[in-house]
Amino acid sequence: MLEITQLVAGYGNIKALKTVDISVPEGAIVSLIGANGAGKTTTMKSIMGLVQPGAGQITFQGQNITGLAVHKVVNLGISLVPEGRSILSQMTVLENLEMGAYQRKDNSIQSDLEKVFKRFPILEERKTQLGGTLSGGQQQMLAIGRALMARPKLLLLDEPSMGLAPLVVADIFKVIQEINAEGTTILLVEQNVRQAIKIAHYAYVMETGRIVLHGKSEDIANDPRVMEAYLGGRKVG
Amino acid sequence: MFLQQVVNGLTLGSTYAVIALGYTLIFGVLNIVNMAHGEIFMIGAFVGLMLVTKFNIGIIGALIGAMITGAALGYLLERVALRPLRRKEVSHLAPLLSTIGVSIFLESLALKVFGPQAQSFPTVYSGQLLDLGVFKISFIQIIILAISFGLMFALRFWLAKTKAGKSIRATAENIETAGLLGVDTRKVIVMTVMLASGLGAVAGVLVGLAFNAVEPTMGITMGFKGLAVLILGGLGNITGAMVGGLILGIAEVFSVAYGDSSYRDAVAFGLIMVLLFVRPQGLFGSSTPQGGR
Amino acid sequence: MILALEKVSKNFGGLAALSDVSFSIGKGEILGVIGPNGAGKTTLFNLITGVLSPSEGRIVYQDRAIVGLKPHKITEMGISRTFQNIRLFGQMTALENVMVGAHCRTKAGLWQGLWQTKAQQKEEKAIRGKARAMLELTGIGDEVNTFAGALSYGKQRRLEIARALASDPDLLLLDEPAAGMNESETEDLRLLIAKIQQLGKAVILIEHDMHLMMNVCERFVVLNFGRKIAEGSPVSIQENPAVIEAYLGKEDV
Amino acid sequence: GCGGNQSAAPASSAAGSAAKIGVVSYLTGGGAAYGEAIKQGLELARDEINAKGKVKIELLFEDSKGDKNEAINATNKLIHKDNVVGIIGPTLSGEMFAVGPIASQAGVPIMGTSTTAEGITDIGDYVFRNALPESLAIPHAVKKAKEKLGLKKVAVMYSNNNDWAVSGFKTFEQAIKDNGMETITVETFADKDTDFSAQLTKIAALKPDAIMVAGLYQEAALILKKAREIGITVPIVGNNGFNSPQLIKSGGNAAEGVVVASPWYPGKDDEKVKKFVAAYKAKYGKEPDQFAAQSYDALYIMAEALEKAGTTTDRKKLRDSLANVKDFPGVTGKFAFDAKRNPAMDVTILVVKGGQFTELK
Amino acid sequence: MDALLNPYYLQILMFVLINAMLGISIYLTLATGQLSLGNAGFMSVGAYTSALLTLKLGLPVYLAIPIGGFAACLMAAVIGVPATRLQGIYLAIATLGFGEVVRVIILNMKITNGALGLSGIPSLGVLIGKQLSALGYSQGFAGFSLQQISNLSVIVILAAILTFMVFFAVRLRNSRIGRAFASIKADEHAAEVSGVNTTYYKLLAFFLGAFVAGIAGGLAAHITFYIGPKDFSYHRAVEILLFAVFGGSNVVWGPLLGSVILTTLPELLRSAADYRAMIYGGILVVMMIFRPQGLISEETIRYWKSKLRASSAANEQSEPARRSAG
Ligand SMILES: Nc1ncnc2c1ncn2[C@@H]1O[C@H](COP(=O)(O)OP(=O)(O)OP(=O)(O)O)[C@@H](O)[C@H]1O
Ligand SMILES: Nc1ncnc2c1ncn2[C@@H]1O[C@H](COP(=O)(O)OP(=O)(O)OP(=O)(O)O)[C@@H](O)[C@H]1O
Ligand SMILES: CC(C)C[C@H](N)C(=O)O
Ligand SMILES: [Mg+2]
Ligand SMILES: [Mg+2]
Repeated sequence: MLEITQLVAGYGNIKALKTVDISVPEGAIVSLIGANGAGKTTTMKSIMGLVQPGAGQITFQGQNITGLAVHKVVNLGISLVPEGRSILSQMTVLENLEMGAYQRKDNSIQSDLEKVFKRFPILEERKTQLGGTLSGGQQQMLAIGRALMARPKLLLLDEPSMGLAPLVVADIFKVIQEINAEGTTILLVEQNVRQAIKIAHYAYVMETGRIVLHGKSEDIANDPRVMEAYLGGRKVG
Repeated sequence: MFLQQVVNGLTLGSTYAVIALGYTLIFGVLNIVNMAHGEIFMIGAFVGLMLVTKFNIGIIGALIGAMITGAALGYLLERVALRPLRRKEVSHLAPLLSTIGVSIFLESLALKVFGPQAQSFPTVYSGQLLDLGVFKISFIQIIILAISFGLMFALRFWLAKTKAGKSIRATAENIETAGLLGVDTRKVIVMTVMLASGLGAVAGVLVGLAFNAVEPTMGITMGFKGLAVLILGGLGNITGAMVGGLILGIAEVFSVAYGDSSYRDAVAFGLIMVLLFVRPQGLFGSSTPQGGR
Repeated sequence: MILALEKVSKNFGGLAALSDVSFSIGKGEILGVIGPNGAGKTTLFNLITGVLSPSEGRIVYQDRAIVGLKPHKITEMGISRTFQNIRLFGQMTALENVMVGAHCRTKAGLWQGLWQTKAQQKEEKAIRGKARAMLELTGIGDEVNTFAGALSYGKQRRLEIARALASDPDLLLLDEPAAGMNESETEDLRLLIAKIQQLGKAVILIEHDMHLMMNVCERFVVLNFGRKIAEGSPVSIQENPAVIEAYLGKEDV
Repeated sequence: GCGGNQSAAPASSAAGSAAKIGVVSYLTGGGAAYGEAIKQGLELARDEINAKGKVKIELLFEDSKGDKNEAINATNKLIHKDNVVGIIGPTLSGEMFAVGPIASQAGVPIMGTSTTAEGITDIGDYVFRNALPESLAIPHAVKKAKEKLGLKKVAVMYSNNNDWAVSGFKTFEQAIKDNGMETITVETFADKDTDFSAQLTKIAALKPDAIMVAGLYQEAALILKKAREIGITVPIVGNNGFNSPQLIKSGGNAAEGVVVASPWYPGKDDEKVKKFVAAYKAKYGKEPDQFAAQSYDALYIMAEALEKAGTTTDRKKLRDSLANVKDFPGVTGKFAFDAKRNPAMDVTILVVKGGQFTELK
Repeated sequence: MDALLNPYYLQILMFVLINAMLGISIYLTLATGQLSLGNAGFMSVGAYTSALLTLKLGLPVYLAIPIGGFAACLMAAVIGVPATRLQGIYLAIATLGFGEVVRVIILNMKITNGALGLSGIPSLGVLIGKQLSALGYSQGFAGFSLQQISNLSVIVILAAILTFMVFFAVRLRNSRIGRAFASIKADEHAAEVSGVNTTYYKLLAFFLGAFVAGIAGGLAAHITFYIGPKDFSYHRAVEILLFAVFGGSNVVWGPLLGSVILTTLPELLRSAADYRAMIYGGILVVMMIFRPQGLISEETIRYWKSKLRASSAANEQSEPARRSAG
């Protein structure tokens, strides 16, 4: 569904991505893991068109989307839950969610809204509160809920569990699996490597702008290098 | 006399308000103060005037013509002086400078094309005074009042309730996030600048009608007042622009009527300063809620 | 005892973000504050550091009531913090960020800065060295001259800690420092906190990573809906049904 | 590189070469109609003088935009870069207060053609003017208005951010007192204002017999219109700024009945005047106003002084020769500088009738 | 040499120097991220105070000008405390309004002579000339005329003062206080919590800016013989802003260069007559398109520095994966 080939990108003269190849098959959950500064976020931003690639190609459902304007990428059915949340702080919770469905024209928006509220009841409670005054975790829920409102074909999640209470974290991973089961393909960046690998079908490991390892998630989980570098030597499970 | 002065104040104030609305709209989306707004307003006034005097087009046609010209100028402004600055990591002062550049350019262009003289609309259009006993009001004053209030309500509704309005607010707050939600931010920005400039040009015609004077420096004078209103009401706030405009108008008129006319401008700005010192975010502005997160 | 909160409440309009919260922390102690999202943890930090003032209650730091003092004053007295939503000086280098943190421990004025007096130069050299040390300590020693804004998320978190440490606090408040870090990075963080403790500093730690918390904290305060629902040792917290119900969940941690 | 390689060496020796006269004038901006009239008057005079061939004159125009700093720069450039022998201008008294000292210090004669405020020539020995000082004009106008229109209590308005209007206001006040009238209110406005309704509403409520206004034509025209619009019908007496045809053009009907004092009256039955008016009309397609007439005269005065001094470059000689100008027959009447380098001139009181300045009789 | 001694160029040079000081004054407040447009107002306070002190009390110029600077500071104290609560554009326009209020007050005061302004202010050049004459140099020396010498001395004095101001600004920037300024500019809230007394430093910056503007005002009064309220209007305030942004507001050199260019530009364009302002406006726009950060920026300086460093360190850096954590 999504093919990234030989992608190079960066900020000014800083090369954040040197060569990145990732393939996300339709219907799968693909996890991308790596240390701080490895370039995970940059990869996500390049897909969305927020960072202009220096070389390489990104195709989505066979269409070349390299360097396409952000809103057009969204229009094709890709949504990103950005790192650090990016809540519209001057808009209410409800408006934030409505903005999520900005490009949709169908009439099941209302029922999707209810679904989000059911998943995150606190959001319904705080419907009219300004986004900026939510607690950190509440904002994270809002960001995820908002992305769901777009009903994307491909959902990019950049550290969705960050800042969430343990109970909610467990929920989030469940939610991810649920929406995946409903047909949404998922590319997941997570520092909660254990969980991320557990729910993923495939995993990619990134180091300083390069993919150094990839494969079925079970294989990755048992790779000694991964265990050493990301799991503090302990096994997934 | 009191009522008459109130009417004078409201008229003056509503002209301030229509200008401030344009500033506010652009500030609302781009977080910049468009220093060329006053000059677009002035060009609008001249275009309206030319259409009426040189081409004998009626006043409605003149308003439409001014609006189209204003919108076109807005488009150019966005392309030339605003968009190039959005690409890079740019200080928030840069658009201030580039729009000042545009304003200087437009002012001297108008000077060249239209000459320095104040010109006025044929008296037919300024119309008769309606004598309502306690005060007199001209038709054009009524129109300006009506248009500014109408605009305020329309814009408020539009921004708060419509999808386009929400996309503007989202863009205003965070371009990147708005883009991620599928908003074509570039289009939204162009449209807003065009809308604000079109409105500004219409305001120019109305003010030219109301005060009988259209001249190349009117943009600066009125623009300066518009800026004052912009912060008096609270940046980016539509209601604020309206109320702020009226307050400034009334304050100026009353300082003449019941005080000393030579202190008029000091009273107006003194008032704004005092008000800001009490409420640093303006009358209707909101203070940012993210203190310690 | 270094800090004590006495019946502290904070309301936002109709919403009670904190109600009647009391607890204290001793010198050199590491206290964990946990609770569901929106429980009021960050608000607590905002109250302690003077960013917000409580609607009711007293906050006492080293025998002085600090409610109403300005944040910089409180920092000067020895409390410093990091932010949940990172707030660095993006256009300054990592080193400069940390040097700003040391601001309240230095005193060169206009005059000395102008003539670069001996004392001023000595002081500059000292804080430069200290800032480097802080960067080393937090594991980003090789980013000295990188702009803070160009660092990755995880490194920005460490830089925040380094900046907070630069003011020589006796009490350090960390708001979700491990967010965005993987397990081995979190492990580094654990070591870092341990080192900080060895320096004799008390730490209040907010974090949702229970693995880290249980390993690091000697004592916990648990908040839910702005109220303190439990307080005690890691073991007692882990077994407390109210805490399990509200926060931890049934699964093992 | 500040240009000027070619003009570097001033050919001071070449006898019979044109005398360079600098002009600092308000050519762009809100009061440019004055500057334009001045420029036209000067150009007409220059062409005539050069055609006669006794002295040749080259005019170097610099725009001051009505701004003091611009005027300073322009003056310095004319004096030091262009090496002019004398300067005509600037347009506004405020500008003269700024550049007069510079010219004086550099020893360059400078002559205002429109600077009517008090104290202009006190600046220094090199400062001249053929502009009729307001202290002469206004009292005449006030006196005549009182006599003809039977005024008792009047309201006064002036632009308080304009030096010359403030000075004009003071003269008005004195003249009102001297003529035994009462000032019932003083209202101010500012240059560039467009809304005068507050002041005029206030004045209307006080029911004065007349309003006396000191200001430039741009604001004056708007005041007239607004006053008539809200039903003030009493006569309005203006000062020097009102003398531009632009006032009638923009004021339209509202300008009817305006009274003003002027050293210039185009309808005067005089050969010289008729010739000038005809020539001006032929060249520019409109009647000359006071400012055109005075600048026209000014250049002739300069030319005569240059001729008498027998130099095209010696500034000191030009100054001394200027100071001795007497009985010069100009279009604004017989002209002479008094001891303080102010003009002694006749004054005509004009009233606007049928869209024309006509003599108030 | 002749051209250098030409009073026309010298006069422009004087304006350049004065404007450069104004550029520094706005830079000083901008260093804390405060956009204050009150400098024209502070300048007028300095100018009027100094002019009046010399005119009415006969105070010597070298005393009157610093007193003018302090008067501007006093003014800054009056509005500074409330003004430091204002953010961004609010501050900009409120201070612009402050300048307007000062102007109107000057316009209405007796002692300032209202719109007529003050003329006959003792000029620095003339004073120096007199001093020299008194010393017996009334014919000048070394082949220069008296006027040339006094003009040159004025330039030297202005340049010396400006140099000191620049020196001050540079040193300030590299000091602890400069860092505090920068942190406030970056994130005021985080700075406060990091232990920086933001109110104090914002006020300090405000004061310094006002002082420099006041001094510049005093000097301006004593080189132009005349001051009037119009000199300190809205236009002046905006012009000062242009200096800073055009040259780049992040380093002292920016406003300095900006004021030099923008003061000489209109003179260079004098021959373009009617199109002068159009060209000027156009240049501003084009400039911002190509260098939105201004001519000189902190980033440029650091960029070149790091570039130099990088090229020397390039060899060591070539091994991949050096920075991976884990
Ligand atoms: N705005 C920026 N300007 C310059 N460099 C940047 C910028 N953002 C990121 N970088 C650099 O690009 C590299 C990759 O950063 P990125 O944010 O993609 O990492 P990441 O894998 O998401 O890390 P983390 O887990 O910490 O979020 C890092 O070296 C970082 O310093
Ligand atoms: N300025 C504000 N206005 C209104 N409500 C606020 C404001 N600040 C915080 N709140 C509310 O107060 C409650 C406590 O927020 P706080 O940020 O302290 O939570 P938290 O415990 O830090 O949560 P998290 O773990 O998600 O960061 C939340 O419900 C939040 O929405
Ligand atoms: C053009 C004139 C109206 C100028 C005016 N007389 C003055 O001295 O300022
Ligand atoms: Mg990341
Ligand atoms: Mg929190």
